Amino acid sequence: MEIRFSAEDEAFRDEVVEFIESELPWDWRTQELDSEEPEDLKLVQQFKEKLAGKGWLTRAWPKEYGGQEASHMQQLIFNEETAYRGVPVDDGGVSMVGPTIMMSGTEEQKQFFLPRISRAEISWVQGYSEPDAGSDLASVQTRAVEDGDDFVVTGSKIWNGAHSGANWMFMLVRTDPDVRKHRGISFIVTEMGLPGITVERIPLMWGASRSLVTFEGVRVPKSGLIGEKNMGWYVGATLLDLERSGVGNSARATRLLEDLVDFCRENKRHGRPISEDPVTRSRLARMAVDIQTSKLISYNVAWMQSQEQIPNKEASISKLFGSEMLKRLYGLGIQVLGMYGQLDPESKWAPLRGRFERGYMSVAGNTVAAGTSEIQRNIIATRGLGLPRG
Amino acid sequence: MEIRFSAEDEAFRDEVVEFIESELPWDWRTQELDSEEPEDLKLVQQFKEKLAGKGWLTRAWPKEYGGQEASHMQQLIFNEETAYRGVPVDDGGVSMVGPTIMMSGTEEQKQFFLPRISRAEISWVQGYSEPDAGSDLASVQTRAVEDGDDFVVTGSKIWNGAHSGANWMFMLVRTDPDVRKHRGISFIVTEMGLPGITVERIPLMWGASRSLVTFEGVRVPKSGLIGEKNMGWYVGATLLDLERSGVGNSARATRLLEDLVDFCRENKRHGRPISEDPVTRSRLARMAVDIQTSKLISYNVAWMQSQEQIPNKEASISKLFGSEMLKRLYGLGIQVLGMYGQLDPESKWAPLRGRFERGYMSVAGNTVAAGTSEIQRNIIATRGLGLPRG
Amino acid sequence: MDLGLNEAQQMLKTSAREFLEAECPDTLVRDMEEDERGFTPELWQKLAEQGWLGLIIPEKYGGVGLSFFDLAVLLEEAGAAMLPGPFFATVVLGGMTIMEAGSEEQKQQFLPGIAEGKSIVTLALLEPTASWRPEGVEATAAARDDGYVLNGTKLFVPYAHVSDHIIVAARTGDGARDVTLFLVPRDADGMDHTLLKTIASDRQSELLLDNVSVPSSAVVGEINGGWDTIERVLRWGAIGKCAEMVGGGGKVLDMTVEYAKQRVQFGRPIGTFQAVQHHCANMASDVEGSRYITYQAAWRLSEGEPAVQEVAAAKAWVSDAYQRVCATGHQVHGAIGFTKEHNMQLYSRRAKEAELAFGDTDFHLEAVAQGIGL
Amino acid sequence: MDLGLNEAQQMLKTSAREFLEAECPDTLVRDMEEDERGFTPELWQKLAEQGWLGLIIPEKYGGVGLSFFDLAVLLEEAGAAMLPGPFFATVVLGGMTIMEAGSEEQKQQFLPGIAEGKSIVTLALLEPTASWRPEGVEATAAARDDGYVLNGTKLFVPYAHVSDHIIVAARTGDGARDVTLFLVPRDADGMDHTLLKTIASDRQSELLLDNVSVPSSAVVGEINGGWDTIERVLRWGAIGKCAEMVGGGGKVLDMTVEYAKQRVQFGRPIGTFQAVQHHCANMASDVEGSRYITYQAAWRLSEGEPAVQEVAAAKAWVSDAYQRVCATGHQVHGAIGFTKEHNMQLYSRRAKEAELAFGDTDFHLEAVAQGIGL
Repeated sequence: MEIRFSAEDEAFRDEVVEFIESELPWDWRTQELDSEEPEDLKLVQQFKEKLAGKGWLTRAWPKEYGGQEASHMQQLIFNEETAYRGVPVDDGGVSMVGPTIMMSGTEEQKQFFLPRISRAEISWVQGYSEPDAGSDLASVQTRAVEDGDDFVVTGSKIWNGAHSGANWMFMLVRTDPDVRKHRGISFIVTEMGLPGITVERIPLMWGASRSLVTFEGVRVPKSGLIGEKNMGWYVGATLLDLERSGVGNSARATRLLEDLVDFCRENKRHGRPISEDPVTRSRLARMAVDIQTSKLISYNVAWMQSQEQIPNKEASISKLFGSEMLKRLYGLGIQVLGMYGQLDPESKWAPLRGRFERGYMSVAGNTVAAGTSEIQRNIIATRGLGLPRG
Repeated sequence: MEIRFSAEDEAFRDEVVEFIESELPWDWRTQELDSEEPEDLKLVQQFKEKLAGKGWLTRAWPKEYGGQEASHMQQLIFNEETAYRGVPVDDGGVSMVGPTIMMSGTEEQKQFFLPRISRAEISWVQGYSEPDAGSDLASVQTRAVEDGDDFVVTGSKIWNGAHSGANWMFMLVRTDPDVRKHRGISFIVTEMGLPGITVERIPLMWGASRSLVTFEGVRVPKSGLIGEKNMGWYVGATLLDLERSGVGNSARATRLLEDLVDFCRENKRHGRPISEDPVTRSRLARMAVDIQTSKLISYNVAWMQSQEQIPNKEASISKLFGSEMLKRLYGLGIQVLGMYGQLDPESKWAPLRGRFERGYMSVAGNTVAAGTSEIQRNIIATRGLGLPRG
Repeated sequence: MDLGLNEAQQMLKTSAREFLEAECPDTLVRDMEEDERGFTPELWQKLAEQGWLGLIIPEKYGGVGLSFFDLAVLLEEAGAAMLPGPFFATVVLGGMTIMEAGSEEQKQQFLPGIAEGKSIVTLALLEPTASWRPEGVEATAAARDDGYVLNGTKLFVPYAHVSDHIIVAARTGDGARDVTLFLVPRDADGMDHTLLKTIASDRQSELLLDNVSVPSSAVVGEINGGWDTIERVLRWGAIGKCAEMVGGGGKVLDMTVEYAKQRVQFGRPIGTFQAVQHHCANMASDVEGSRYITYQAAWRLSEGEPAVQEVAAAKAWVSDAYQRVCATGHQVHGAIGFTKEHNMQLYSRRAKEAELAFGDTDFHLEAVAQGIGL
Repeated sequence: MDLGLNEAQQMLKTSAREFLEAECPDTLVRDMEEDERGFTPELWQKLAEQGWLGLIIPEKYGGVGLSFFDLAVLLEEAGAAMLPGPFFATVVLGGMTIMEAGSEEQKQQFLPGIAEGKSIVTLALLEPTASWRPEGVEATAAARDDGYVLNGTKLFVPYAHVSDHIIVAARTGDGARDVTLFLVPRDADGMDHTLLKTIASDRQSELLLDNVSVPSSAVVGEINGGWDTIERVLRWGAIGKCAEMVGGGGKVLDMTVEYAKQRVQFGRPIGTFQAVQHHCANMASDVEGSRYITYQAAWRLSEGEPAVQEVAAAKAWVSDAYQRVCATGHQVHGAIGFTKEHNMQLYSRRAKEAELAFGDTDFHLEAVAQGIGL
């Protein structure tokens, strides 16, 4: 037991923090605002390239694929410090596509994709969800029919970020409609510019958007098939496990709580600083403890990975607890702001630049996206605790 | 809309209150303490007889069966004032067995049982639950085989109050084992003194007990069959609906909250009255509002009954909300008492005579007994909201 | 005891629902989120024709003369339909303030116009202090010549941008409750307003008062007696909002149950999953509780019975319950509920506004605490 | 970063579990609830032989010299097994207080005896004020002749009835923190104790001090310096309790999952119902969180790192989480879990004691609030 990062890890943390603080405008919080402004998107890309230039994006990868073979704990530190500062770093390329290609791709695919991901040259959107396949991902209906050197792809993928101009999609497609649902699925990657792909923007309540991407007989080269045909569910399942360490929740929350505490110290209600109100103190303190707990649950997931143990129940608990915690925090935050909590960032009176108003809305999506809280509880109960399926 | 009792109803309330306050020692709270002391049991019986003497026990019944044809609202008032004062009034005879016999019994059964229930001459225990039939009541296994003028009954009934000396049991028994579970069940009543009946006391965590009653070839006269043979589930189902109006929860809670408020005014923590602690104020106020809400939900159930509407979803909501509310209240109460909250009534330092310590434990049973909170939610969702069964 | 609507109320409710289904479809609600005014004059005139704008205005002032409870019945339907525009502001805040404290002249001057849909009047109470207590009023009204000069900043003023008159609360003395109400034309010299952008897409404004002169006849009620009026209006406002939330909650429940019946995942409607069933059951419980605790307070206010505690209890409970209902509704709907095209988010955003309006849960819990002897 | 137990700790844990399974079955726990002493001398001697009583006592005083974290590992197993008796009181409260502040003579006098199982020492801190702050200490120690005279009432003193010595905190000055610790023989003239009856069936006492005379050599640490010691001991106590709760929580989770697998209703194990599955998942989440927030604080305390915040966070969180775990465990178990024969209720009653001991959630949240700059 040693609940402390090594001196080496701490030095890395200092380096990351120093770099971000000097290179990134402090008041720039794209992640919070989920911006679609071209200027913001350009800044994101530029900053990603800077991070890639330091070799940090894929620091935990093997050297042969553009990595530095850093420990999982350093990856955790990097994720933590970037999330704390609202730095957008990953579109799924680093955490999802890369590892999948490393595990299941051909040598050619590795040579093509991994360095490009590492250098932030290509950007990704997810192609999992469909209008009729949400929690029940295994029911994907998008068809991919082999024809010569191509798959001919027809169907729709939804809730992705395609409108922001990503150039590749990783997706699950049905390559054999005649077998039971988890089988007959393949994992493919495709360029977004191919003929027959249309992107329709879906505006969301908090001002951001997601996209519906329609494929009409799109010819995707077979070279985009990752792993074996019809085995995509299992190729993708590994990937889902990788997505769930979730230190970002506690890191974002830490920053938000600090902002809230500052707000409470600097603002008065009924003639005294809000920070002196016992009820508010109690609630904020409780959140601080929840954040702390969430962080440690995440640390444990990363630590297990560093020990080459496979976090399963633990990763689902981290996702469940972290996303619910963040939702509670935004709920508390907007409540603490009182009447001002309802103000949109565009209102001159909006406190903390309206981040709580925006976040209060968008965070509700966190207990739905990437496995709803209900699905996480199912996984914990059945895979984790061994309760029989219904 | 008129959310106020009529002058006549209020006069009845005054009469009830005055009678209880003059006849019942104020510090006697059998219901809270779930006492099994012979002295307490005797007092319960005596007081019941006093109430029966006023005609109040079955005041809402038709005159021909010993009632006064009072409105449902007066029944509600009676239940509210007795629950508020911890007066034990009903063992199921008035609210469950009586109405069932009225609806499904023979004239002979009516003549025999109803006046006796009305006069509190016979006392009842429930014979629904079995060791393997809890939430799934329809799986009762206690067999009743016809033999001449009797049923021969074999099986076990659990979680009842038989150890306290009740003389009759109303029960569900299986009279046809070959049909699907809801069918083949009959509703019978039996005297407890018959040969072959044994009662085993099961001590509970909060000092009270329940019983396991074992039937070994007990010959129960067929005259105890209420309604048609094999139709007991439906005979009993009406009865389950009757049990769920639940104003007792908010009435008990009202009293407990008053006691807590008094405690907070009279006791100091960190040098000032607890009642001045903002966090405690906020929590107690929230409970007060919950109690108010629970009360109105119950009023509505009673009012619907008075309009000859059948509360279904509404009764389940009342049970769900009321029992969960009372559990929250005891949890808050014992928390407000701080270190003293852990003291048993027998400790000289126990505040409020240890009622919160006892109640904190026993109230956990309220979200389990008479349909768990989960079962109530199932009912609300499927019967109330029309969601399809799984 | 009678927990049902009487025949007239039932008719009012039914006709309101039918009217709103026809005249206020969700497409209109969505359009009005982007509209500068936030409502259409056409619909406004129809509301007047329906008698809604004058529903509780006495007949002698051109109204229908119904009760506050009747208005609550209407507001429940307005909440269900998310009726856009200054209906609440002008009927509850403007109209009822004048009914409560206005002089005979003021009543004659304003009430018929409100009832006819020709006048929109709102109330400017809050300030940057964002406090619902009298101490929060820092704007001043200084006596000068034959009138008053008003200075200060008002915030969160509903529908000021389309009101012809604004009732402004201003400080006229040093005592905590020395607050007076003034009827000020929106185009008065020195008064300027800026729209705020809010989560609910409703229309609230910042109002700047820079040496705004009003005559003595602009005073509503007594000098330094404004807070008594405001307290009453805040109670009506709070319960009016509760009624809207009850209507919205019922709608969100229905919508969620419907979705759970139709949305298929894992080969069956998600409404067959116990987790979803229990979510819906909890929502139903919250809506049920909200309804009766609101009715209790509305009825007591309507009857002129003491209702301080009942109002506080209702606003505290319903505000929270409605947030829960919306949060659970979103959870059941999943991603689709967050899209601008979906009605779910229309309700959940408005729920936040309703929670805050006329005091949030904490504000009202303190009143409850005092009421139970703490 | 290393969130696993090292080999020695893993061995300690395994051997502790095996020992307790053999020597402390639930039948013993149940018997000890009714027993006057609350533990058996036989088991006590075995604890001594296992080295548990001297686990963190330095070797020079007859102990094993392991760390506080090692003790926490042991307490987790003790919590899982609900080890009855004064183990916690004498090892953490008595022993560690003397280790922390005792003179060399006191250490030599008491520590070997504790390690050998010959001496039981507890701490009498709380009073009718029931406060964990120094202001709560109202019992007085007045200097007289060559010693002190103690007067006052101590409450909630764990296992005073079987202790040979009791460390009493008493006020020796008017400053808030002017508290001094005194080692008092339980049979001292003027000291009387009465057992309290508690929800956890543990043994706490009221202690009356009526002109109890002690020599100067009875002072532990500095005059007026006792509160520094108590603060440290309270932190150890709080985290020791957290460790017990982590052990108990894991056990309640296992027990509940097992029951859900076996109990059949509606023709299938109740563990197939999503409502039950989600109850169990929430419990697992609470146990997971409890474990790591406890380990963090225990490790920091063990290393001598600053840990005020981490201790407060752990005790606040784990106390609540364990209550939730027990409440949900009961809900899944239904009626059977409330019976005296069932282990479920043994845990849930102890959970209440653990929640309160060394400061409840509110107490620790205030410390957290200060720590985050509020």
